[in-house]
Amino acid sequence: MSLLKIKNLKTYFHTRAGTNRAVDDISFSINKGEIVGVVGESGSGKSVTCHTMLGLLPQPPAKVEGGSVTFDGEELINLPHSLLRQIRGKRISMIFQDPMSCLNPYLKILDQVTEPILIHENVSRNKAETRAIEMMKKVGIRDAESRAHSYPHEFSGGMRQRVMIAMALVTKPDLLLADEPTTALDVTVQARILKILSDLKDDLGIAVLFVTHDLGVVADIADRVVVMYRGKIVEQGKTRDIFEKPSHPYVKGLLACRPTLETQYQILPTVEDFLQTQVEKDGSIMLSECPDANKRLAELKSETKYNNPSGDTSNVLLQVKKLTVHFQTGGNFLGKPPKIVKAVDGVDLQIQSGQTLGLVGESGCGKTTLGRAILKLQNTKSGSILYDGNELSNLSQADMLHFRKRMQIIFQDPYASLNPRQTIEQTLVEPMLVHRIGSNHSERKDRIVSLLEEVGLGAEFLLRYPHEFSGGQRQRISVARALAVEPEFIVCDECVSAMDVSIQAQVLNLLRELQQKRNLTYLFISHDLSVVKFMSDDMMVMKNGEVMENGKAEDVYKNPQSEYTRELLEAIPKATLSGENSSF
Amino acid sequence: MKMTDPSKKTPQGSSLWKDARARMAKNRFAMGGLWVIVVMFSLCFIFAWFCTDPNQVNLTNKFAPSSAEHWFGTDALGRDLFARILYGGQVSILVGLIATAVSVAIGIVYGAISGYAGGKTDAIMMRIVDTLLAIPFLVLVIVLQATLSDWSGDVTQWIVGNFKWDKEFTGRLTNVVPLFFALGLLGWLTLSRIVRAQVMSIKEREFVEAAVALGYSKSRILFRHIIPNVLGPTVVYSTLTVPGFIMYEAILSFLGLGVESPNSSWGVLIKEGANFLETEVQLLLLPGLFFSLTLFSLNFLGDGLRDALDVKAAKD
Amino acid sequence: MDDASRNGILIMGNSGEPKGLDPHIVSGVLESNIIRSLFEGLVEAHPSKDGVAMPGVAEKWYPVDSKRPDEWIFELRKDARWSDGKPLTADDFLFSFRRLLNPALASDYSFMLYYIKDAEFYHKSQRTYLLFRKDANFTEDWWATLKNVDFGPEEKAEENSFNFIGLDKLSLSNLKNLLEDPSLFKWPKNISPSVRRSLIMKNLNFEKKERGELKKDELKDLWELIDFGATAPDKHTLKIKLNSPIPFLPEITKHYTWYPVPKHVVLKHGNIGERFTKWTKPENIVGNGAFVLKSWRFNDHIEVSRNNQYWDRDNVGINGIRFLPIGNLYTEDRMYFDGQMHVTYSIASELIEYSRKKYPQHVRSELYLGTYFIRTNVNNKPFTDPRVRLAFSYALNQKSLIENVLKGGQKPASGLVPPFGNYPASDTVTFNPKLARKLLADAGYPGGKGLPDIEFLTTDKESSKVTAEALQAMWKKHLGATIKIKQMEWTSYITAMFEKDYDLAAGGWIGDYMDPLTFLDMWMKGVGNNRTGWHNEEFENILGMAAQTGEATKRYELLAQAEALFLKERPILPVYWYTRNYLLHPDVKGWNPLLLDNHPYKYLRLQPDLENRKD
Amino acid sequence: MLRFLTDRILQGALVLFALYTITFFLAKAMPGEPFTSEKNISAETKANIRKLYGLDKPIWEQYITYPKNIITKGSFGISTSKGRPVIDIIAQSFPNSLILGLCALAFAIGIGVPIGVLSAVRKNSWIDWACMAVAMVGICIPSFTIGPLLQIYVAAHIPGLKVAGWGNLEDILLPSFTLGLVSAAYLARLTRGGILEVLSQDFVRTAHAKGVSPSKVIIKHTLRGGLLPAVAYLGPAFAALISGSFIVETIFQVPGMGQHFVNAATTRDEFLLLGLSLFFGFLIVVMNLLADLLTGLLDPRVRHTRKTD
Repeated sequence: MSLLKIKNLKTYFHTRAGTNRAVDDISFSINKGEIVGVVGESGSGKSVTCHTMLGLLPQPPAKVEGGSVTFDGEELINLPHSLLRQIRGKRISMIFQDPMSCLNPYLKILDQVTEPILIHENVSRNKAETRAIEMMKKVGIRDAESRAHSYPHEFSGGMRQRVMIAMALVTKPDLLLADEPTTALDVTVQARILKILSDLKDDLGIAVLFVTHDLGVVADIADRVVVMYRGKIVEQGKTRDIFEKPSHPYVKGLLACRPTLETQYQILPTVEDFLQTQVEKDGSIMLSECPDANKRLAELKSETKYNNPSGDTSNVLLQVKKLTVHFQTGGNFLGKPPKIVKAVDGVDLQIQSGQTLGLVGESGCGKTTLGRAILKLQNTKSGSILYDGNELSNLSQADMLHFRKRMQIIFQDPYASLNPRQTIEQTLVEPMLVHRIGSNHSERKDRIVSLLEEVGLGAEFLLRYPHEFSGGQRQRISVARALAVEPEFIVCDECVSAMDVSIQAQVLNLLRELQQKRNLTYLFISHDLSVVKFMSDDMMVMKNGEVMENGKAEDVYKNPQSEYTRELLEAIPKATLSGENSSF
Repeated sequence: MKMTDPSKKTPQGSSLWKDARARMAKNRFAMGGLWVIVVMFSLCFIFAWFCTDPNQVNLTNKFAPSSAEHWFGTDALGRDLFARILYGGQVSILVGLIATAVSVAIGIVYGAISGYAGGKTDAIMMRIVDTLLAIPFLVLVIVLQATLSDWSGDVTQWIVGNFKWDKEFTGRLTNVVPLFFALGLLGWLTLSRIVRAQVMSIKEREFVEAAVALGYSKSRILFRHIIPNVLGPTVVYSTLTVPGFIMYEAILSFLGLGVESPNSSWGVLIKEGANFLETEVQLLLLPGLFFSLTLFSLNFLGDGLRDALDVKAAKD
Repeated sequence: MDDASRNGILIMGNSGEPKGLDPHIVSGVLESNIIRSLFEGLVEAHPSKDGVAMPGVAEKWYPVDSKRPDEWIFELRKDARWSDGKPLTADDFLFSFRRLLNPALASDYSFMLYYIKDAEFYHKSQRTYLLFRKDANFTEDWWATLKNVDFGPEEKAEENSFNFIGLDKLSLSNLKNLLEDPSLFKWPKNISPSVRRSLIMKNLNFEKKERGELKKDELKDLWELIDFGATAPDKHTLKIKLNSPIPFLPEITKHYTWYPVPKHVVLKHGNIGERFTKWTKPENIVGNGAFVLKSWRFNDHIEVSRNNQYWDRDNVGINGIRFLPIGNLYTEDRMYFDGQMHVTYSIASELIEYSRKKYPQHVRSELYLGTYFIRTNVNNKPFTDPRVRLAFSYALNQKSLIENVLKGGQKPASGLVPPFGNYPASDTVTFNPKLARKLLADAGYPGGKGLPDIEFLTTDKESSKVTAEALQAMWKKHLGATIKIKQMEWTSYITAMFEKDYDLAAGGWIGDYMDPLTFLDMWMKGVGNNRTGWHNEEFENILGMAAQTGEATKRYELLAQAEALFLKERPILPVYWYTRNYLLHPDVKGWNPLLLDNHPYKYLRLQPDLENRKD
Repeated sequence: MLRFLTDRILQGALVLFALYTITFFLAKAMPGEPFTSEKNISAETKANIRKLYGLDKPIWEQYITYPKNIITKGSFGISTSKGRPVIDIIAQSFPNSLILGLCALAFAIGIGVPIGVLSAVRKNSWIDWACMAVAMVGICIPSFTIGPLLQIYVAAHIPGLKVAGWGNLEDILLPSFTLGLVSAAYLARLTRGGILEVLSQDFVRTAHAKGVSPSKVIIKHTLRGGLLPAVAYLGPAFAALISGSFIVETIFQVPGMGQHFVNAATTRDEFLLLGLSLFFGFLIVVMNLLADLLTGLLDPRVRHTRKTD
């Protein structure tokens, strides 16, 4: 008998800009002790489904139009709040995506974990605390007794997610809703969390609804998979069937456009190569398969790698020797002494002009600090930065201006890297004015239009403001802004990590194309090993501020020298179940 | 190969201002507020010229009840209360808005520089604010009054001499100007604190770091990137300071720094009216009503503006 | 308040926190209310009749020669005691006079004792005059040159120059330098160098001879040089020699500057000239009045209770008084309506009519010895011309101002000196707009054309603002004059008036004692309170003659003549004679209207008569 | 922590020194002298008084002797208008202002915070509008109007309540309400903003997901974070509250410190003025420090940590 049954659920958002059909008539069910993966890109309605079940959506804009959600025989949809509250945290628990902001920063960890027990069971305080600490140990928090009394900000991302899980499972619920629990974590940490979840599922016998946009994760953990696209379920079934014999073009596209370690493509296939969408009169969307999908794939596979085989080390553009950057994290308010963190500790690197150096490592390994230090956005302790032969480390702000034109950066969060109050035109024309590119306004206007086209956006966006664009479009604008000063060298700092897989493919292709056309040199920083391998010629693995491995991208993948790299490779969720190479 | 992004439909193009106006129109309170202010402005600055002379004393006709001739009745010296409220409104609205604008301008620039610079300069600038906060305001007013009082007389002479303006009108204007010095000098202190806190959080955002990477100068980053993003909350706070300025004007006028009698302002009318609570309550209630109505609407307008302008970066 | 009435404690509003309780240092009305309960002078005010003296410390007092009353005898009461039981003798009075006149004490009110012979010379320490006064070999013509030279400090002189300090006050070292270079001091032209040298030598020798134990630059006390008018023939009689005959001396001794202070207590806490001593602290203070200080909580209240050592303790009607320092008039009235006090300091003009309607038998409106007037600055156009001043005075509708604005029952001022006793009050000041316009036309400003903008200086109180606006409207209507009202905070207002930085200025004067002279002698040349820049030879001659005539009616005629002359020139525009408006509870008995509002407390009774209890 | 405190104390000393200098020269710039009074005083007496108070010394000497006396003899000079040492005046009047200020603060927090929380929780409902209207009333109506209104329509009708005066407990009620009203209005708006800010954060959604009741979510999870902007405002505001207000003290006859600020200025009482300004400056420095420490306590994240990668 299925634990949870969802039938024709419809949840719409009535906003000023019209009705957004977030969840549009979906039905699926979960049995006891089963893990069901719900896969879809942002905006597909996957997390709205979870929130609707627990009534966590703010009522005025959101409204459940129809359908039913029965849990263990009880209808949840119009359950009065008081009764729904007894189910939340007791029978159904939920964990969320961003561990950094999901724990109350002002309360101790122990108080937050014991809270659900004290609410749902009348149990004495210290009995609840012992149970909480015992559960924290179960989810792998070392010396839980002492660490329970510290505050969330003193924990790492992985540790906090473990606290979330402990908090959710301490009342032994029947169903756990996991809304992208590992998306914000590093690959190795993600692997450990997934392991904990599946172990707990077995010994507590709870059902898990695992929502994510990462197909690899679903392949590892889920028994059944539901694929959602724009509020509808396009395909659902056993995990093996979905991965090996996808029927819906969207699912095919999703599987194809994700770069894996084995991918030999130069240009990644995108969902558009598989899926055609027509918008019907009544606003609903008709999906159909592109006729020439397979021909397209074969064509892509054949193209050889763009960059000329490196070998000649003649024109080295960037040479960094023994670069060190130290941070002084202040002691806490009540007397703990400040300690020194060696973010970048004696790193050497060099990049030939026109090449891409990949820089990969887990969060906290110092890769972003290194990128920022090279561009002098971060002051360094020691070491030299030679750019095209000139030493940058001791240049003053004024002298640096000339180099600012030649070196640029693209950031990770497309929402924060554009000034919300400037139109796109202003954002693009400002760098030209500062660096006196283009003689008069009309010439600059033309340049802007060509830039926008170059990054795949039309001129009609010029007078728009950043808040009117999607994540992908904004990252294209950031790229256009960087190109406005005609740089030679660009640092891409995790510039695709915050995006859905389909958009990720488009942006990566854009960068590859621009590198080819403008002979750009990239320092490509990311925590996603497969993306870095796809983009870079040479690759460097970093840990705690030091370089663990350095070499050709293929060599590092084929026979990794350092133990750490091997562990990294191992932790990446495989696309297939049986472990052998996938057919793509 | 064109790579448009079909999966994400771009909303129909509406620039920030058009969008802001649309959102404002929907906010009933803000619209109501705007209407009241427009009415108040037209009453005080246009309709007032057709009223009877507010300073026309008629001792025998004091405390007259409202009549056809005197809509709101007359005050202690038999002058028409309605006319005095309208003329008084001119000064008070002028004072409220200009003094607030001056203090907002100084407050934003000072707070932004202090917040953005951080470290030593920030500590010094904030300590300067502490010092100014503790200066006894009345002493400053007396010194200003002593130095500026005859200044306004000379300026009136000069204007009347050169531009042939009507003497009485210019007189009224110039003797209000020293008032702005007094209010402007100390009005911006608390605002600079609030702006500083805002700037501290904004300067961490990546678009500021991108601006540094693009080689923009410190002042360009400050004025074109940081300050525009601080306007929202400051607008709301500044509407809260308007009543304070108008009331301060009353106290200063009595010390000879503000409005020269027999002219009046809402603050002066309310202060005088407060003494007639037992006998002639309307002398307090009527100016008080005009004063509160204007401030309520200003406040709602400020809220509406803040919500419309402060568009959160739309995260879907 | 009801229980206060039952146990005989009178609760009085007193408008503010006193600067202190030392009769020789403070100078305000609210301070005098408290001091009159703790101390008692030679004579006391009569409970109901103005200008009549009742026995105080003195039992009998009479001029030596009734025709020329320039020397008086006061016979003190044998059993007079201080509140600590010590006997009160004539020596205490002599000590008190000397203390008030002591330059180091720097008392505001020392000029009240200038009537006593040589008092002024000692207080102003006019060392040069006192030194050469008895010197035989000063020839007649030397006398003539020095007669009206003032060697005291000159305010107008340059900061810290010798003239600024004054020859009389130069220290030993200053005098030595002056000896070598006499030009350091700017001498009046008509004094020859030889006279200059002898003056310097006299001062120098005096300082050197008297040096003895004093500190290096300490100024020598001149007490020995003068022969002070007040003497004590024996322990219980006081003989006072005056500079000129004053028939109304007892009236002057009613002023608290003439009160005795306990010599033994003052000296216990510091020397005679020390200002900040602890003798007036509640635990130390000793007085000879009907009450003693019981408690003083700063800014909250001062309470005095019955003094058992007081000679007339048997018929003191109440057990104590509680003074409340209430600054805000409206708060005081509302506290009274709320039944929190017996008598208020005054009533806000806005609440007078309201009080008359609601509490008719509580409202008191009594004549007060004072005149409210507008000072004109005779040095500024257009007020240099007396006709303009008269025009502005005649254009002033006093009755309408009083009935419509002030509403305090004040009397329109037909002259400068308010009517009292048998002094013939003047009636020349009236409201006559036609005459005003004619005078203005004669002065060259027909219908107000050509009149410059006139600056009218007033204080920052609401009542003075309303009055100023009413007057502004009157002058506009009747004379076509445009007045610019300049409101100023209190001390700036007084400073501006002192520096004659005004055209018109609101002001007034409260009489110190019951005699027209207190209203007339302030208009002489160089007197601080004049501030109009007006002075008149003939006016000062008449006053001089009046000062010499002993006979009362002849003196009044001369003073009336002086007032008439003054009003013909009219440097000030009299507006109204003050009235004291305040609220008095019917429980208080024995409180009668007095022109100087100095109600003696011992005649008061508190009988809570129940039938007209406040509803 | 120690380093942070020594830093702030040093800065505080600098603030007080700058304040002393500015106030000293401002006081000297005022027209008139300490003993200007209605009845004129002879030149001799003025000279004597000037000598008595040391005002006859050159300006620079006076500028130096005042702080010297504070440090050596701990004396803030003698008030020319009240005739008693400045320290006595402050010592006798500050306790009353402190009591008044504390009660005003209690009113401000008691009224302001609940209104702020209520209107934030019920955003854009009629409750929100009503609460903000009440807050606006607090800002619009000046204290010199609210005071008399309370006296006439409240105090006069309640037997126990005196119209004005100070001494027993119930006298504190009306003046502190009048004084606290304006701060209550500001607090309401700041708390509303703070709570809205926190309500939009993810951990509130986690609390709901845990089944925490809505009221508990507000009290346990939102309040602490939501009050931060209010705490920042309370620092300087509290210093202003306890230093007394001339208007409220004169209307309700409270022997507090506020009226001395005004009287000292009008009577050109330089020593009292300097003493009071320094005392008030000291209060501001201390209150700001307390506000920062309180923020530190409330928000454990306030560390001087640099952003590591």
